[in-house]
Amino acid sequence: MAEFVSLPEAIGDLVPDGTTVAMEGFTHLIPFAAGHEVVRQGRRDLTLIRMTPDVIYDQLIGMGCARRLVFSWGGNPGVGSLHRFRDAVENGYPTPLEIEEHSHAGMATRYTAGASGLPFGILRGYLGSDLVKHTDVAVIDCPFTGEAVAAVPALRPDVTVIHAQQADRRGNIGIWGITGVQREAALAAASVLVTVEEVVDELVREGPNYAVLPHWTVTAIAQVPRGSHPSYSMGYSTRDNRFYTRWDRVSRDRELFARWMDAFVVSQDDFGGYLAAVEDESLLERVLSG
Amino acid sequence: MAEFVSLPEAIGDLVPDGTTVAMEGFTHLIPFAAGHEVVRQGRRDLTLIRMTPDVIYDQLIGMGCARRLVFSWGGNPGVGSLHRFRDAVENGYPTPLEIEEHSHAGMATRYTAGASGLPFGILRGYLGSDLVKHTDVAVIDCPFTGEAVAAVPALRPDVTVIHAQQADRRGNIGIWGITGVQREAALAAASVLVTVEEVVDELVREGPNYAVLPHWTVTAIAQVPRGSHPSYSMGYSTRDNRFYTRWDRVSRDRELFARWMDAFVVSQDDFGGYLAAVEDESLLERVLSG
Amino acid sequence: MMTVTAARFLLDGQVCFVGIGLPSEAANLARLSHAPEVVLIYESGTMGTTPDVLPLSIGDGELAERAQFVVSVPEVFAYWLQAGRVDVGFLSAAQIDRFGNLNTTVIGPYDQPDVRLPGAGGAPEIASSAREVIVMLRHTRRAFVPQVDFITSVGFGQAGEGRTGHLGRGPTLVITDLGVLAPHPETNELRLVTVHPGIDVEEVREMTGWELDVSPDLDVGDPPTADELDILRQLIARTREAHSR
Amino acid sequence: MMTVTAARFLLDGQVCFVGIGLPSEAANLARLSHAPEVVLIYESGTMGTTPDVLPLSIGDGELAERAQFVVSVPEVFAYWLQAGRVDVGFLSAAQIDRFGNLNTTVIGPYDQPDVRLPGAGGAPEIASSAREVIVMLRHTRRAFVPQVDFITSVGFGQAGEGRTGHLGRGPTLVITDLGVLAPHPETNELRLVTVHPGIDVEEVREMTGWELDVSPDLDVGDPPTADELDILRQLIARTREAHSR
Repeated sequence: MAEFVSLPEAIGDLVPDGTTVAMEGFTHLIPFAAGHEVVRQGRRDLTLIRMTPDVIYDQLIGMGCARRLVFSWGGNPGVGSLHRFRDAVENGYPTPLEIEEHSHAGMATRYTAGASGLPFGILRGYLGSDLVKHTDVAVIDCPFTGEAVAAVPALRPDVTVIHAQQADRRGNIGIWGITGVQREAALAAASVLVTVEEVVDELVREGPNYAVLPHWTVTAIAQVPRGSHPSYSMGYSTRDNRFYTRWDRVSRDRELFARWMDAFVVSQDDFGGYLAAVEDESLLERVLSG
Repeated sequence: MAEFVSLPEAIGDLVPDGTTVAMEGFTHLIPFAAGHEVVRQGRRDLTLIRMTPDVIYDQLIGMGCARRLVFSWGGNPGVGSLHRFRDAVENGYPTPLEIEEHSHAGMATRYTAGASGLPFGILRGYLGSDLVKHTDVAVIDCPFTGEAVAAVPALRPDVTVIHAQQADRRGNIGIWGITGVQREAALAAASVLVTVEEVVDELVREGPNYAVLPHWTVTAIAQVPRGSHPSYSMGYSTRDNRFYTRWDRVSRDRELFARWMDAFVVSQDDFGGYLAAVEDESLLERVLSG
Repeated sequence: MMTVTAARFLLDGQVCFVGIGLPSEAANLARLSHAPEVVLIYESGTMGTTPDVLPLSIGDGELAERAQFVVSVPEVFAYWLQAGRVDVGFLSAAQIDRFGNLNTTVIGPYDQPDVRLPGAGGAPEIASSAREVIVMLRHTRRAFVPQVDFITSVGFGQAGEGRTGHLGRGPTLVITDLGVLAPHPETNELRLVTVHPGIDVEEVREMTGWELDVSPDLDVGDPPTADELDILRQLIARTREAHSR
Repeated sequence: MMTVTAARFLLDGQVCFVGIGLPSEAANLARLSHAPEVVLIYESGTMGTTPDVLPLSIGDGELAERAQFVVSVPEVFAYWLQAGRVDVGFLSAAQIDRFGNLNTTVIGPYDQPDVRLPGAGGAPEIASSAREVIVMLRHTRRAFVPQVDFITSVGFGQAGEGRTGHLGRGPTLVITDLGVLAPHPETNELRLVTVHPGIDVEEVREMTGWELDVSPDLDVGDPPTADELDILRQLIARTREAHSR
């Protein structure tokens, strides 16, 4: 049954050191606020799962919160590299990062298997790719036709964290637009934390790809308006594309990254503080100029 | 690419004798009009696929159109038996009917595999059931955990026939409410016939579980208002529960069934004629009294 | 009395996988009385639905219009039932045996059936994956047989061997018009644990096709309360009115 | 020129699986010029989308708001790509070899990479299941290598052995800023079939990391028409304006 809590409480309870956590979002509805709170609470040794680790995972990795990353595409969408992610993989800075990588189709199949209570899932995939030499993929034969298909193990995060548009007062979640693999990631996890833009009396129940996560599948809910910034929440905010472009410069440089994280995240009390800080161009100037 | 055609044309082109056809619908949106046209055109040797064969399949079987039935639950929902189906299985009347039966979960998995281009699908099912001795189910072990799961072969109908609420002028289908396994059945088939309540300029794009089948996945579209009667089309019509209750008596008796089919279907030019006929209580009286 | 008894066993907030008929009646009675937060899932994909009248079919418009959300049938079985999110599954059958195995497929041999029944539907996976199963059926010698002709949905197995490999605990209650049966903790054999008021144990024994064991602490069910009867009568009246339209 | 060339190869009504950047630019140019009915699918689940400005990310709101419908990511890959409903898939890469194999994973050894690239994303299954694949990348010696360091997405295999077991025909076109390469019908080795206007074959050879074979009927591409340039300029202007907000 869903409980309404503060974000610090929720992260404190559900994301201790060493947790296997999936903070999902496919460029839309990325749970940045939750990621920042993990940074503020100084978590360590996390196993991070995500199809498309982007800036928030770059920040978590750069701050040394993660021991392992399970993913299928790690870049700054439309911009380029995640430099903190690269620095961790290429140079073990600030700490070495184990990686387990799949294709998108493989990750989606793994989450779907987890959500379906199956130990594995099957797909036509990985054929001819060197990925099979470096990750957990098996080939099985169809018991009816003999055709070979790929099998991948189910994903079952300790906790899945997503950001959604709405929760009603009983804790039912309303989410729409590009929902990526979030429903599957939530249904595959042992516990589920949802940050929402708004708590409403009645879910709106419209919009493309509208879906509901009933309250009895959700562990905790924290309201964090604009909690997906610089990503967006369809119906509530638009994507801060400039932020993503600027991130390239910040993340290239270890010291600049550290200064930025301290100024915009660590030294802020909460996500509201961060949102105010990113509005303040002069702060960014000071951070950039050291 | 979807073509707009008349129902007789569509059935003539897409459902020749011997076709493997899935007329899907989960009590909602059952394609009765299409089934009646198959009867009027006197098809033979069809393999009928359906999770929940109900009155329309009772009629097709009773008229001797089918050689084989692939299904998971064959009854008159909320009423009782399908007497023509029983007569065919128990007494081979009017012709013997081969059956291949699964559980709902198995059939849903088979359609999903077909829609996904996979040769088979997996589920936790059939365990301890005698069904495994009489149908196409295999047991395979998870290559990662060793756990045993059931495997079922993909379903790939020659043609899937469904009834939907709307088509736009380019042939995109809008369908909502209880959609059962219709999307999967359509995406699993070699060709797809959709009968619709209405052709509109713009799909309404709302309603619970709203889904679109794009025009490039549809072969033919025929407009047949109330084409799901006595089933219903959410937003257009309500279920004719009395019809289902009365069907029990009609289908119990071979001669009465024959008279009914002749009066209400065979001797009618089209589904409009049938709809007028079912409004006419005196016709039913005459048929019942022989 | 069957309906009322079944309804009483449902706890508030439980997730119930419901079929048409008595189960639907019982689950909705529970929802309208002591368990307002009970979550009803029908296999048609209507999730958390709160029908005002009882559905005649599993896919009535009423269920979709009053559902919290609606999903496809493949999703109901994969993401919700198979994944172990259902607390209580309701089943009925033409035959049940002493070990709670259910037959909804055929009476007589499979290839030459005397009676061809509707078949499995969602039952085999409900029987396997729901945390517990409540079976509801009328108590007759034809239904309560030593061995079912066909195991459509497994209870504790042909010889009562148990439930290895299943997610759920199987048929924990069998509610009939005469009383309530439950599996013996060691042998898994169904025995009588409750009789309805005014029902004699001998009568139940007679209607059972095997040597029926009776629990040492057999009790007698409480008669329906005025409230229960009242809610039920109104529900049935609303339903009859709606479906005669 | 790359964009215009790629756009020209798209036929009206084709279903295209599109990524961000040049492919997105080319597919939308085609849609806004000769192929108004081309169907654009982005892996974020936006189906039949008609963006007014180019997306910066695969999941821009623009794509969802202007999509015919939106589905989950598991569904995009299972029901749409894997089932063989995609006519043309666009891919890019950091490295491509003479047999059209693509590397988006690592430069250098996998466990000690000199450069860690973003990884596979949707590419391995696009390369396998799309009816045909159009590769778009800048023509440099660093990119066009005899053998890729890592086969992320297979073309015709490490030794050009072919495509047994794949649904699609693989990379039928490789479009660069210098010209167009296509696999040799027998050997599957990529060879130069078109040079862009003003480009010299020697230049292309120099920029290619293997002994580049040139088709006997090599032709020279037509320069962009005024229309094409006009539509493209407007599209890019709209895009820049929108994203600078």
